[in-house]
Amino acid sequence: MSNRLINWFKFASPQSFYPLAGKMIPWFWALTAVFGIAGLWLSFFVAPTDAVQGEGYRIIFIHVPASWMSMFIYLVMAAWAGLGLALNTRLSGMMAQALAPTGALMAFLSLWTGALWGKPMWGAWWVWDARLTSELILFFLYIGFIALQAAIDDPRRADKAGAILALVGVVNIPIIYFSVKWWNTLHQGASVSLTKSPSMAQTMLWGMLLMALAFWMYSIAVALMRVRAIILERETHTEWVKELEAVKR
Amino acid sequence: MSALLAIVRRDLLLAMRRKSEMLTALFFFIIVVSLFPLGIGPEPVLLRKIAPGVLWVAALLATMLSLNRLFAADHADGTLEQLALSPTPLGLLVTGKIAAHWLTSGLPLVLLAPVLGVQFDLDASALGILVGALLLGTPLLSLIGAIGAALTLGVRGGGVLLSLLVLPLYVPALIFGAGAVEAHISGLGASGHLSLLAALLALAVFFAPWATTAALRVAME
Amino acid sequence: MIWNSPAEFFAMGGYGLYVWGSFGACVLFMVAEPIMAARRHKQILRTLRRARIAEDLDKEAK
Amino acid sequence: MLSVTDLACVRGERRLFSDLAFDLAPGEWLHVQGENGAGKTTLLRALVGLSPPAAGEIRWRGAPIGRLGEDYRRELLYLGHHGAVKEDLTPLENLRVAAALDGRQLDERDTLATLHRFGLKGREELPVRFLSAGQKRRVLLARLVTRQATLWILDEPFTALDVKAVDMLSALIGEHLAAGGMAILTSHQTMPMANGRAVKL
Repeated sequence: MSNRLINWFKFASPQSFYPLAGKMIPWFWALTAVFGIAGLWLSFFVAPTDAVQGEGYRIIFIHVPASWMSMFIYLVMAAWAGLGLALNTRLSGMMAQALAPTGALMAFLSLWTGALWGKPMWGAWWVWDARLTSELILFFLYIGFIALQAAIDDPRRADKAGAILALVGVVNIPIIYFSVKWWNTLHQGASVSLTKSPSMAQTMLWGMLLMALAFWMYSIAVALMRVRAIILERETHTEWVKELEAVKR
Repeated sequence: MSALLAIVRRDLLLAMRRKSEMLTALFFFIIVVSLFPLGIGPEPVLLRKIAPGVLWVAALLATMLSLNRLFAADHADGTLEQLALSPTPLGLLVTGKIAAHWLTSGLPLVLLAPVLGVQFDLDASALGILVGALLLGTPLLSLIGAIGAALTLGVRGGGVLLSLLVLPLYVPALIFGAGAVEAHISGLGASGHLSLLAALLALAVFFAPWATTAALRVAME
Repeated sequence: MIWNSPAEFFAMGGYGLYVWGSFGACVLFMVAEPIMAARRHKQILRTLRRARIAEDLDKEAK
Repeated sequence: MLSVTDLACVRGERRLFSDLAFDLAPGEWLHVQGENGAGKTTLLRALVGLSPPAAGEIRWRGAPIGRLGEDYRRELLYLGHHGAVKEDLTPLENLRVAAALDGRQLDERDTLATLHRFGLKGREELPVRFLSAGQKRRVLLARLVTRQATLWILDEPFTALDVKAVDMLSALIGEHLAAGGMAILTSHQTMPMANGRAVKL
């Protein structure tokens, strides 16, 4: 084993990651605030009214970032899970477990905002639009992952089982997305799409990008917070946890 | 290869000794399908339209019923450990078990489908497509379901959890399977749907036993 | 500035319910989630502290 | 033949044992002792390769068992707590199916002789679920003869057996060792066989 690899493993040990994550969290919150405020300013005070959808289109400034994050987090989660399966590192499983609720929240927000956009635009809270339907199935996949991990008592087994499920999910997501799209065109589903309709002005794009960055930073911050709790829960019996300042007090 | 045949033969023999379990799932399929006209009404046009979807959803649910037992019995009496410790690769034995599952739970659905399709006023050519789609699709259900069955092996509330894990993964099979019949009825031709189903099946035959084996090893640790 | 009055801003051109419903839910959940994560962290720290005190008491008793 | 070095096993977050080391040569057997929950079964499961150990190495004929895979499993027979017999099949079918899964065919005559030796005469065609606990155990133990493995790893092989069966199993293990086989077993009884060593967990 090369020297560099050992360093990597040291960094990936829960013991050294716990304080590191603690130091990183405030920075990610600060970035979330900066990008969030800039993004909200652009999306509410700079971006002009849309010719077709009026002010209603402003929902895309959170709908699109939430959808992006829900998919991206699943990929990251599966990557951590696969890493854990391949290298047997303890931290990987914890990271995957910490990311899942945030990913589920993003999928839920995407569905919620999609429904609130759909009511005035399509006249219905729910339309079997290809994107919304795929998002719904993605939400189910997250719930399945969380439920499976919650049902297994042994954390090591939970990690491995979750990892296999996440990897199976990753293979399936493109297939599901493609099949839903195919099904949607066959049934002539909703023709007005939430993301395509506004003639994308430069400012709108920037607003969306900034909001996506804010969501991204938020996800990292909150996942790090959760992983810190998970690390302590799982390493309760180790010496380093007993020697933590916060525990000694 | 002889070991693969041996496990298929063993599981078929066990299924024959416990016919009631197999028949329960089959009758569940028949009853669910027969309930739909009672709930929706007997107009032939409407029934023809919902037939593929109803038959497919009922097939998914009937498969779920039998999936629970795919590995659970072997796990409980310790024979699964013996399979894992046999000189034959576990992946091969798992493939055999999945094949036996299809023969005992998938194939009977395929054979029954035309009879039930008649209840929904489907014509002969549509029935042919239905059988073809189920023939390609039900092995897919067994393969994907096996992963879920292995993951939830010995887990609290495994049965409900299994449906939660597996049903979302069944979406493509449902869409292409039911879509094939619909496309045929509406005159679009079912070949596209059927070839996509076949492609999915090829992919699943390659990956699913492997993932199932990995999940079983995790469950036995 | 594209808004003439706060009232106009909150009405969102008649889409107020939908726009604020979306952003409101977003803010609500994104505030609640970190709070829940922080509470989970505090909870486990409290448990660990108690375990430590119990250990100390055991030592004193001996 | 079998050599174990620095072995450590954990269950959950608890360390069961560590720095365990022993060697086993042909004709030798090992008695694994320990209280309930000491990790006897965990050790056996690590030895057969079902649950990987937390640390340490297990080698068979000089090679790590993880790399040997099928070559190791071919020479190995593990009988655990469970019945590992199918209740719906007859003793004869059980033995035949188990052999077929290992990729082998059983001679009808030998199989029947084995079942008779284990006192199952007249019950060859009866589904196992109609047999008593001791008789079920004997069906499983009959695999010791039909499987023809070099290394036997047996978890509590004497449970549910009557005095006669205990004597017969001891004799069987003795024969196996005399023929150059090896055995590792857990048991609460004292064992009357030669060449034995004990490992205490």
